Amino acid sequence: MVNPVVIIAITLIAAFSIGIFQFLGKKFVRGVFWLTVLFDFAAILSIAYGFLTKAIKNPIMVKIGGFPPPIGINLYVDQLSAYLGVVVFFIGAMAAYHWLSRGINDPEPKALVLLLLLLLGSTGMIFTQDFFNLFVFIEITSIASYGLVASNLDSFSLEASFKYIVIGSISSTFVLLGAVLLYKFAGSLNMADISAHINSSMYSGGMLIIISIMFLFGLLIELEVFPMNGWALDIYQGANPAVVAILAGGIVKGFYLVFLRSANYLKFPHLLKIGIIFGLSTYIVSQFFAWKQKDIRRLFGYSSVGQLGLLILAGAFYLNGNLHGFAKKYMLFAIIFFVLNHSFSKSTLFFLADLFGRRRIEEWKGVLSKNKLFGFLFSTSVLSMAGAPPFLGFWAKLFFILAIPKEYFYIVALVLIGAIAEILYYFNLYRIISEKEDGIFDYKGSIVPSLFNVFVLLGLSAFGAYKFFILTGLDIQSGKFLAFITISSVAVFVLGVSRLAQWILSLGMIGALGFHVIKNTSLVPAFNIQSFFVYLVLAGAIMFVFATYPLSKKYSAVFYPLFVFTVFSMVGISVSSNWITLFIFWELMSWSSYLLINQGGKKAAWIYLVMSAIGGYGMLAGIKLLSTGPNLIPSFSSSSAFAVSAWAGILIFTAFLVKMGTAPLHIWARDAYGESPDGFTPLLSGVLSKMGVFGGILTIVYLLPHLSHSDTILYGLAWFGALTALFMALLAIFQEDVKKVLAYSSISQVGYILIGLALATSLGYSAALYHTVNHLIFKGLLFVAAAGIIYRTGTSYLPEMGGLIRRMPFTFLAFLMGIITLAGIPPLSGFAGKWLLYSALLEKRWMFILLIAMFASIVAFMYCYKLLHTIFLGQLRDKYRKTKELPLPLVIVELVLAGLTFAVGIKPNLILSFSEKAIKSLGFTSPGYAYESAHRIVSKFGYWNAYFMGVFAVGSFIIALILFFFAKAKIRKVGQLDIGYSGEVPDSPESVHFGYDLYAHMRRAVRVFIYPHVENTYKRIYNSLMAFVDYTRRFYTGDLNTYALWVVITLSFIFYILYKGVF
Amino acid sequence: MWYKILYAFLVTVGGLAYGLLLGGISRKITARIHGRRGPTVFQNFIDLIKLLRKKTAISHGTMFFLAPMFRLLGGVGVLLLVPIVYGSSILSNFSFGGDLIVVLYFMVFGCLGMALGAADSGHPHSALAPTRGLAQMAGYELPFLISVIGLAIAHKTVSISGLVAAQQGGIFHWNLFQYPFLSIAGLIAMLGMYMAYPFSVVMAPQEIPVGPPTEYSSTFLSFMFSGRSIFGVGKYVLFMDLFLGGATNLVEAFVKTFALFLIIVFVTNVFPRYRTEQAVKFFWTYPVVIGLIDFIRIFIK
Amino acid sequence: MVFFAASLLLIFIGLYAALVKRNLIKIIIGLSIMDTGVNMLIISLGFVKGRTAPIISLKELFKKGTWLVDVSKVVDPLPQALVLTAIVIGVAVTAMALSVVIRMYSVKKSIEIDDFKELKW
Amino acid sequence: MRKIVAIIFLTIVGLYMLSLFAQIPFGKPYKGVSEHYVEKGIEENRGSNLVTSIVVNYRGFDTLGEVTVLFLAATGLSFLLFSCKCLREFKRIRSSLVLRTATDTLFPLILVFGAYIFIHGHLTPGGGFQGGSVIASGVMLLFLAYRKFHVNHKALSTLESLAGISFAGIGLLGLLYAKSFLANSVLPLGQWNKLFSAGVIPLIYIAVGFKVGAELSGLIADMISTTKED
Repeated sequence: MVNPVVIIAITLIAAFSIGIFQFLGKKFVRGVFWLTVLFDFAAILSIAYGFLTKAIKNPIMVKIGGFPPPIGINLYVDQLSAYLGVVVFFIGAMAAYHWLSRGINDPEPKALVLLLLLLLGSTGMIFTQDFFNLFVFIEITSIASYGLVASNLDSFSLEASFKYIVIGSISSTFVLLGAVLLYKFAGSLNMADISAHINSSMYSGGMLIIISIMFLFGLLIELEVFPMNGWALDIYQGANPAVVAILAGGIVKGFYLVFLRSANYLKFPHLLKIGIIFGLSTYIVSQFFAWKQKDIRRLFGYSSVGQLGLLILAGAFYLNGNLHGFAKKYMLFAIIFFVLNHSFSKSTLFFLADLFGRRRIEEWKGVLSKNKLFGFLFSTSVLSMAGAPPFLGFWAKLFFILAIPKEYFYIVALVLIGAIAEILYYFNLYRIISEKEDGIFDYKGSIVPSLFNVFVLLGLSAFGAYKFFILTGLDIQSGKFLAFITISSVAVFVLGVSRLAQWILSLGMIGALGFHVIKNTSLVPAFNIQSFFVYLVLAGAIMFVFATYPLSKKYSAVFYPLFVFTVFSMVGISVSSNWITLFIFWELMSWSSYLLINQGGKKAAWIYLVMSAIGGYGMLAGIKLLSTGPNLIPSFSSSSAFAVSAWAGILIFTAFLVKMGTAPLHIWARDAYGESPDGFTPLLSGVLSKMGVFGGILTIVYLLPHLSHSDTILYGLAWFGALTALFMALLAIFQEDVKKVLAYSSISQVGYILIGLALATSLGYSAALYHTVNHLIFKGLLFVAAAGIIYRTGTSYLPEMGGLIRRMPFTFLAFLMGIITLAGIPPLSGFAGKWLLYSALLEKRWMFILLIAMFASIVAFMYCYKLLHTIFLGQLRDKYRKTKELPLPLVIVELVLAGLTFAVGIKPNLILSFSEKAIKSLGFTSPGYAYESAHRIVSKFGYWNAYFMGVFAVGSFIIALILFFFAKAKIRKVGQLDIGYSGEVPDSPESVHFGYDLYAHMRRAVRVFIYPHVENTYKRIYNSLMAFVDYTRRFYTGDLNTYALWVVITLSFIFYILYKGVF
Repeated sequence: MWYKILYAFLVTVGGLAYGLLLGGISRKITARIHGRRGPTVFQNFIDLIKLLRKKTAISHGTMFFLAPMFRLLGGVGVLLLVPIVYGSSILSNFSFGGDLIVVLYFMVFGCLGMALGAADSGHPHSALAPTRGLAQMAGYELPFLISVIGLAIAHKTVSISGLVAAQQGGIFHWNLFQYPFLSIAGLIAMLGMYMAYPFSVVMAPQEIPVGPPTEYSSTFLSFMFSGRSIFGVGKYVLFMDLFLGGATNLVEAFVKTFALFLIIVFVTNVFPRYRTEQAVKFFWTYPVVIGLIDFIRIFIK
Repeated sequence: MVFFAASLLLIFIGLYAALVKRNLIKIIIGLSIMDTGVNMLIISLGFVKGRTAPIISLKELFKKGTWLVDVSKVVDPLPQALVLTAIVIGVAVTAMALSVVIRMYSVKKSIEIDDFKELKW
Repeated sequence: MRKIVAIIFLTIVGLYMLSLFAQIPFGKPYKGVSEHYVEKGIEENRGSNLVTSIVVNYRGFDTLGEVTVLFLAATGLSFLLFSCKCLREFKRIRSSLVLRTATDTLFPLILVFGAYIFIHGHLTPGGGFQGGSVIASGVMLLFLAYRKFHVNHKALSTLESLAGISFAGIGLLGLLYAKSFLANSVLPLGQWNKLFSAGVIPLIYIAVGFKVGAELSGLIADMISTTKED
């Protein structure tokens, strides 16, 4: 351990000595600079390491001048300041490296001196325990930043610097006044001494409160809180990003620590109020104002300011929020993780912004694909900033939400809304960046600092996850599983040198996990609802991953890793034992699938992400409502111990409804299904949407019985399901893209499953579970076939196809069986699901829902026929005459699935025997139906013999065939164009192929219903919010006088709310 | 069991004959209304035999080839899944195989097969007809489902035999009188189901030469022809079971189905034709409103 | 009390300049005035009526026979020490601000705020 | 409009602050750490000037920071104005004979006076900062009087650095000898009211004097002409 004061002294001596070394040449100066920074970093690291390993138990107290604290100045280094010091020096070193690699404008030695003194100032600021000394160090920091901010010497940076000088001077005037008045009040300048002189009753006197307000207000200005942060945004926009990276990544955090520490020493009683008002408003306002940003640096600036607001909020709660035990600990870790996350990812983002150099967001188009490393760094930072698991930002947010007391639920809600807004603009940016565009990508400078930063960030993320699972005492199994997921997908990425290797690895990993699950009962103890879904996920995944190989050539190298990640996180969802682990894996699934979809349609992926975020954070808010008392993490079973408001259930259910694509939360589905990579869509439709079903079952079984109005909620859900089933089927009819038809069909089918769930009877669950598996089979089949067809024909536009039966007979056979299953026509497997569902609905007497559900299935025939006809029947185009049958893996998967539909159709027990066990594990005694004989299934209303139907259908088909041949017809095959068409033989296939807008007549009948009301409503909301934000962000006029005026207005506002002595 | 198969075969043959006869009668009545002599009532038999005797068939592909089988299978299936005579273990055919829901979905089987086969020919009109048919189906199924669901809930069963059993005990136990509005909705839906005027846009003999069968000839056509006839009979029986109290013997069954047949014939000859969307809109308004009266009555009971 | 009020007035005059003046130099002057006000305020906080400056050059200020100074005869030295620091810091800030303004003038040939509103929204 | 709003809100803030100062008694005796400074100042430091004792010894760390701030300002200024052509447009005009003659006479006196002030910082009013400023004013006089006068930046910079290093170095010596940074135990305290007394305080103030003098002269030089030196 090094005496902290030595750090300051050595840095000072080095800074002074540069004045001499500059005559010896730049190299010497740089040498001195780097030696000093390295020394400082090592020194602080040794202190921090001491704290971390508990080698240093008490905070370090350093007397200066040999006098005991109230007389002399002293340094006080505790755990937090040591850690923060490490961060500051790390970021500082990285920024210096970055700046040097970009080239510092002359005179370079002076700039290095400024940098050194900036780091020195912030270190002193967080180490000192004397109010006036604090002021001095604040001034050192500020003046160094003034100079550095102006370092570009263009009009932007000079303007920013001048604004900073003026506002900073006002701020330091208040700090100075506050410090001196505190001396006058308490007779001392030492923080601890003053704290000993103060008790909270003195705040009623009026003197102390005004003094404290003045002092803390000075610091608040530096913390960039809402009405007075225009200058800060201008710095983020205008100044040199290297400098901004230090400011945002290190210095501001120093101010933050100082603010909290001062408030703590002053025993300031209104910290919570201040924190909520300013922290929350800063957070929300900046997250929304960032929407309309065109300048990438200012966008990052808004994000930084927002994060700072969140930090202030968290800090206020930590110190003054009456938190106890776990909550306090959680909040502390939330703060630490927020700080670390923001420091490392935001500084990386600023570095990258500087390296590329373009300001306008449009100019960033296609950056991701042009330079892979750059893209990786950018993506990681953005993901962590936006709070995507398993990165650090996610754990910070989770800790924060868990720690907030329940009576402040509105804060949870607002913070989550802000988080959604954050995702919205960050990933709008990401959307633009990840778009494909040709061109040369060049940047000036070194990428090493960003690499270092991201490396540290990744390490910290792992640490954050570790800490989260240890601290919350969640089942460690889940934590280990999370590690397993991450490692295995990274392994797929690293070891997969070619797509083939990646494919084999993915297959192997999924297969291995499946083998493990079957062999090892620790993950899945007995067959229950969870193992039902584990098997579902793994079986689906292995089939779909098998089918992807032929398609994978055009996918990027992250396709298979992300695929594995998504699959495994779905397994994680299925095995999770409490709501929080469920949420964690849920978010993992959402984000990884977002990245996968983003390989295809960018805008679609963005909408998917935003909707997922709405769902996911809704779920988190619901979980928050569930948790009470000391037990902060509600497990599934413990949630029954108390009554909670209906909102908890509704909010949690939102997440599942989004994934199920239930109207009106379905707007992501069409494009996300339609434009995601073809290899991924089967998984998205077949398995991923079923996770919503799983969550729905959990909610309905474990949670809903304890909520008020649970019957109303269930009935409402059933209505949502029914209307989704109907309207999505209607919309599917008029799509002209094969995957979009199937997309609407998917969510329509999942609507049926939702009805089954909402019934909450054992027959309902039977129907839901059966249909879940069955939908996986046939929709997987259809999407795999569609993928193959798109692969062969190069188009997904239905009117372009036609007549492909002649080229792809096997695919047609499988597709036909899939369609028959989808339409629910006996004897294939689709009918059983319909029969079970209708029986369940009849049993419950939900007549209207039954009517709508049945009617929706009639409507479904229309798109079923449309798919078959436009793809396979009609006239084959000339350009497809040489098209081959689909690649072998695809055909294998198709035929296996087709075989399954037939087998299950004749013998539904193949699925029902599993679903029965699953239903029994939910506490039901019977599946709701009975076997009268081996194959005859009876419900209260009706009966049905699948085996007979199958045999009957096949048997009479064969008889008919025999009869047909018996008639001795001689069959002559004729050419494709040899048709009796208006007395003429047509000369080209295109002219007689009927493939476009098949249901024009139907459209005229249902025009009102298929108008995109919901989508337009979303658009309208989004646009009006945008317009509102665009108008209100003019608040930041750019006028220095106005900025200063807002400072004064804010001060009077704070005085007004906290002190009633004058007005 | 085996004797059931034999009986089933007999029922199929009988159904075919009855269906062909009804077709002939319909043509005759229409001709008389038009003031023509018209073909003999046995014309359909003659046609069938003629078609069966033709030796060469033209095929456009696999689906084209299989479609007639599908069609025939669909027709036979529906006929055999519906109990013709209440209480008769023989003439209830294969109704143990499934309840009303099964029948409803099996009804689509044949239509789907025909539509696919026709479309495989590459003739644009033969695809046009199924799309119209499906659209119209979405139209008439709504009132039909209203009446089916209403009856099922009211009688607490979806087994067709169960529904018939519930109507036993005199004419006023028929659903036609117990739930008149449901029955009216169902019968209007039946008009659509038979694709007769005013809902005949599906076949549209004038514009698109008789729809899907255009490209078919000889044996293919004979299969489709017989499938269609059997299917028609099956549906008459179904409607009889649903609304007219079923039948306790074959004569009653003949009478009741013939009555239903007459309704259709007369309506057909009186009204002009709707366009597709007009038909759909019609089905979604009047019969639905009528059906809902009873539907809600059952719902709130 | 008058000293307090006067120094406060100075502070607010300086603030007013920062809030209202459109000329960069005038704003800097305002900041300087504000600094001066703060410094005066600090000094007047340390003043005690009827006492001498904290420079002990006379033997009679000591308590008898010791090196201990009689506290009741000397004004508070700490605010004066603080002011010393504050003044220097004020000078430094002013120097910084002026150099930035010089640069700004060289970029746009203007020292009016209206020409420096590019960064906004 | 802006003026009215500004005045309104400034009045509000002002009223609050006035209400605070109304509660603070003016000219009343103090308590707290200052009592210690006054009472034990001589005993512990032997410097007559209590303010200097505080500035250099009790709160020497502040002063180190203060020196840093000034250094920072000088560095920042030369960083910002280094390549600025903006100042070269202004021609220095030839000064009058009176000024030049007076400068010739006064400059040595000013230097001596400045040196006196910082050397006697622990005994009389004034100290390193004051002395340094006085010296810088002499340099400014030279600038005013002689059109072609310019300072040797290299020398100034070296001086400045050496002075700063010695300040911090004395602090480190304290850490070495007395286990406390900036502790006044390296040199004997000596006699009260003598030049060679008060331990390292005069040394520090001399260093500060040189540093401030050099820095302020450098500032003036930077502001007046920013021509590159070569």
